[in-house]
Amino acid sequence: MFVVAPLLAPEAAGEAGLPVDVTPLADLKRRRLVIYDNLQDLEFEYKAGKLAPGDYQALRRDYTAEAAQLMATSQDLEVATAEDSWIEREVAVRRARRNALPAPDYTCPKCGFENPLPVKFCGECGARIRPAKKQG
Amino acid sequence: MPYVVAILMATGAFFASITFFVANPFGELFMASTAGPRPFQPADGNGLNPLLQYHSMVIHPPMLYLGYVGFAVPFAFAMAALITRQLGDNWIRTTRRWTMVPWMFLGTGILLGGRWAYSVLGWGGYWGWDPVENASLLPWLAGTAFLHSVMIQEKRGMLKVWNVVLIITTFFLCIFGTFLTRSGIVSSVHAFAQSNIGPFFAVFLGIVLLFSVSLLFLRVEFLKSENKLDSVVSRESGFLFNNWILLAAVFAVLWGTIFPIISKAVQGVTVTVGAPFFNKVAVPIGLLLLFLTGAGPLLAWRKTSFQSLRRNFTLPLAAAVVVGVALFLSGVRHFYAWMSLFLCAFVAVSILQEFFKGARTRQKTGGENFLRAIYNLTMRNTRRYGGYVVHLGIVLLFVGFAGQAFQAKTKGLMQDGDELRVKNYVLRGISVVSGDTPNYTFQKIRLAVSKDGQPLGTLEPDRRFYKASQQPTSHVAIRSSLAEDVYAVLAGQDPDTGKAIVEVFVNPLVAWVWIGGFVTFLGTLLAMVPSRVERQMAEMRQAQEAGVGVSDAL
Amino acid sequence: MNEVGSVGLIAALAFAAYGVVAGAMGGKLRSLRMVRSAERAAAAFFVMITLAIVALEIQILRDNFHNAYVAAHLCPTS
Amino acid sequence: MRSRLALVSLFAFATLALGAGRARAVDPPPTVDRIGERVMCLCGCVAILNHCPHQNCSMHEEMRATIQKAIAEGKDENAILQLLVQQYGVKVLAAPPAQGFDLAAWLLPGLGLAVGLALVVMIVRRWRKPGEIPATAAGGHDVDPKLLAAVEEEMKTSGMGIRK
Repeated sequence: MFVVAPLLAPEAAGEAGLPVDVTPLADLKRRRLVIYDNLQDLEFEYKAGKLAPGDYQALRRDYTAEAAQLMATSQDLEVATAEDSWIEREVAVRRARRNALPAPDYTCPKCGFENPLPVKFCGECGARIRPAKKQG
Repeated sequence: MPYVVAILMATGAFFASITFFVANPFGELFMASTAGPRPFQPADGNGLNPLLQYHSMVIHPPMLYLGYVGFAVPFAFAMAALITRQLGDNWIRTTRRWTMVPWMFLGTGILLGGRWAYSVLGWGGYWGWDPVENASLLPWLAGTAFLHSVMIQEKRGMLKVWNVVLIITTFFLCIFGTFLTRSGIVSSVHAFAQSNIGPFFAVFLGIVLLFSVSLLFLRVEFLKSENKLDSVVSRESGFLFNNWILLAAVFAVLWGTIFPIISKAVQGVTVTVGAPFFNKVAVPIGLLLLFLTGAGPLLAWRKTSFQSLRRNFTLPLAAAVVVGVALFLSGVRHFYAWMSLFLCAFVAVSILQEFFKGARTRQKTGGENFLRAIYNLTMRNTRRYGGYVVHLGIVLLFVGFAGQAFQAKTKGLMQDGDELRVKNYVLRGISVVSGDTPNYTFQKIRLAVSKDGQPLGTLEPDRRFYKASQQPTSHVAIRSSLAEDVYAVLAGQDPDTGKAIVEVFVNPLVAWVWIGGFVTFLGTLLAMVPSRVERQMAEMRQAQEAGVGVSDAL
Repeated sequence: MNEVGSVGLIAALAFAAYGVVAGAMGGKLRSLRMVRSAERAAAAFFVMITLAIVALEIQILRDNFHNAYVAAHLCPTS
Repeated sequence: MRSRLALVSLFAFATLALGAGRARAVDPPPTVDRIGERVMCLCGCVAILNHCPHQNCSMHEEMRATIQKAIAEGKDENAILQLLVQQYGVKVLAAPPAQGFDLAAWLLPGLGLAVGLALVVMIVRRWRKPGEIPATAAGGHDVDPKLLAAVEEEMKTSGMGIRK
């Protein structure tokens, strides 16, 4: 009973319960945090006298550069994601607008044939057609 | 999580079916009779092997077992991460934590086993390189290698594939150890654990290996290294050397353990590979490892210039040289023991230097007093300083190991008033007592111990004869001090004179083995306390997970 | 008692087998309820194994020598 | 370069020192206890002769007597071991003899150590392959100040990194 009970319960929303840790942005951020941690250690070791000044400066520069590189990738990615989401949004807006418009009616005013596709001339009698708003 | 559960349950299913179908402990005894089998209940059992009737035996097997079983968890997490391709940060941190727990239990179990051997077997030592002892040491060594190389992955995003390999190896060796113990393919003092489950384990081992290695191959592209090595002289390469030595040790011990089987297969003769072999092979490896224990933490991450090296190595090396010369002058001529103590001094001073330098820096910047600074230093990064405490424990262990070289022993026939001399100790027989308990009969000799004429109390080794199993055993009497143990065994009775045969060992520094083990245990506990940095990472992960969850839901 | 132990073991085996399947399927189908079910199966596995161990332990403490394992390893005085 | 030299020489010193330990072994006259450490007790206890846990073990006494007798005859350690092998078979030796196939037992751990070292050296070299060092190491001098500011900002908000 104890084991089967969850199966009978309604399915919870989506995959929130299954952790995902490798989205590109999150991974970049994680790697930066690791570098900050390394920098902190480096600073401490230098203050403790474990590192020669030359080593300290070179390493510090390298770590900072690494972090900057990751930051740059991250920002590019953010821009790209922002663009993507803008495109998505735009598409969604247009799709919504299109769907909101009533579908035009291509019924031939001359012979009364209901053309199934948007056409300029009637498929049945060849008379010119101007799309009209469908009624009722 | 779902795959973690699946993998763990697969392991569970294997062991449950072995227990149920092959070695069921709920089998019943029946007696054949004319009316078919009849339930049979003997009046008395065979009794537990008398050698095992000792108090630390209550805790030693469960500890080892927790270790063996516990290594299934990191394995399951690694496999699950490979299956889901979620090979970021989460799994490696979870895995590291879950490796430390079984590593600690396994180490403690091994040490308690040594403690048992020391106080029960009566030959004056604690480690005999028995196949089953080796089997427990192997996953512990591989786990140690993993706990070190995982740091490179967390700090620098390197060695990702290698770490998975180490996890697989560790788990494999755990199952292999069980296989060695239970299948009886090698002869061992632990033969009491034998049963007919060997072939099933062989098949299971094959499946584990095939599954994990092919999975690793399928996912190799997700385990790309994030960084390159900056310099040969760096902490990274220190860890590489550490892994090299540890795995060489695993290989050497494994090779020696299974060599009798190989020899049997190749030349048809079962040779014995015992303590003399392992001592010769393992001691140099152990000393190299000890050297790295001290040298590794002195190297900086990424690259270390000669100037930095000099800053860090000068004091420990100077201290070690002083100790080395002092030892030589005081007459230590046993090379390995001398080398071991020399390196112990080097490592101990290098670790103390780390603590001291760190604390002094905190004092300067934060204005804390020294003790407070040490405390804050440790709690800010429990992993590093917990690790140093573990290293200190290892140093103490090696001090204890070195003492083995100066063991002294004598054997003599004793009776009331007889004296036995060993080193500067004199043991004088006071009385011989015999007695009877429901479980065993015993004979006991009381010995008055004195050192340089100073009385130190009495030792009462006894000999027991267990009625159920018809086996005699001896109970060792030990007078322990930090410097040396006096260890007396009542080995038997001389048939001609009727005198008691007493063997006496003086084992220098043995106490440090137990102390070192305890310090290692404490250090591991300390390393498991979440530090500030780790808490921050955990918070970030939670926030990130919540974010991912929300974006997926939208 | 031997029956209890055997039942515990076989139930544990069943739960473990179910746990493997449910876990793998739950992961594949990304079904939260199946995953929950697998986790509970793991818990049930643990309980059943514990039951079997308790059953064995009781026999050991009661010196029930009808059990082959107890007869092989125990005697009443130890 | 100097630091690498220093490390390598330290390592070489350690290895050499370890190797030197072996050469110092001198042969004192054989005793029952010394030989007892090198052979197994064959009573079924699977322990070194000196470490047999059984009391009044028949095999134990017999073997020790054999050794005692051989010592009295003035045989040296190797000859006594030979004698024991003739009497009890090769499994009496606690470590395989260093000859024939059994030599493999002794050589392989050393070989493993050497192969491991070679692998480590190879990996280090591959990692250090010139031109494959990430651009960050080389381009560390001219980092976009905007990025740097962003990095510093993030460092501050995450509570990590160098505190000024």
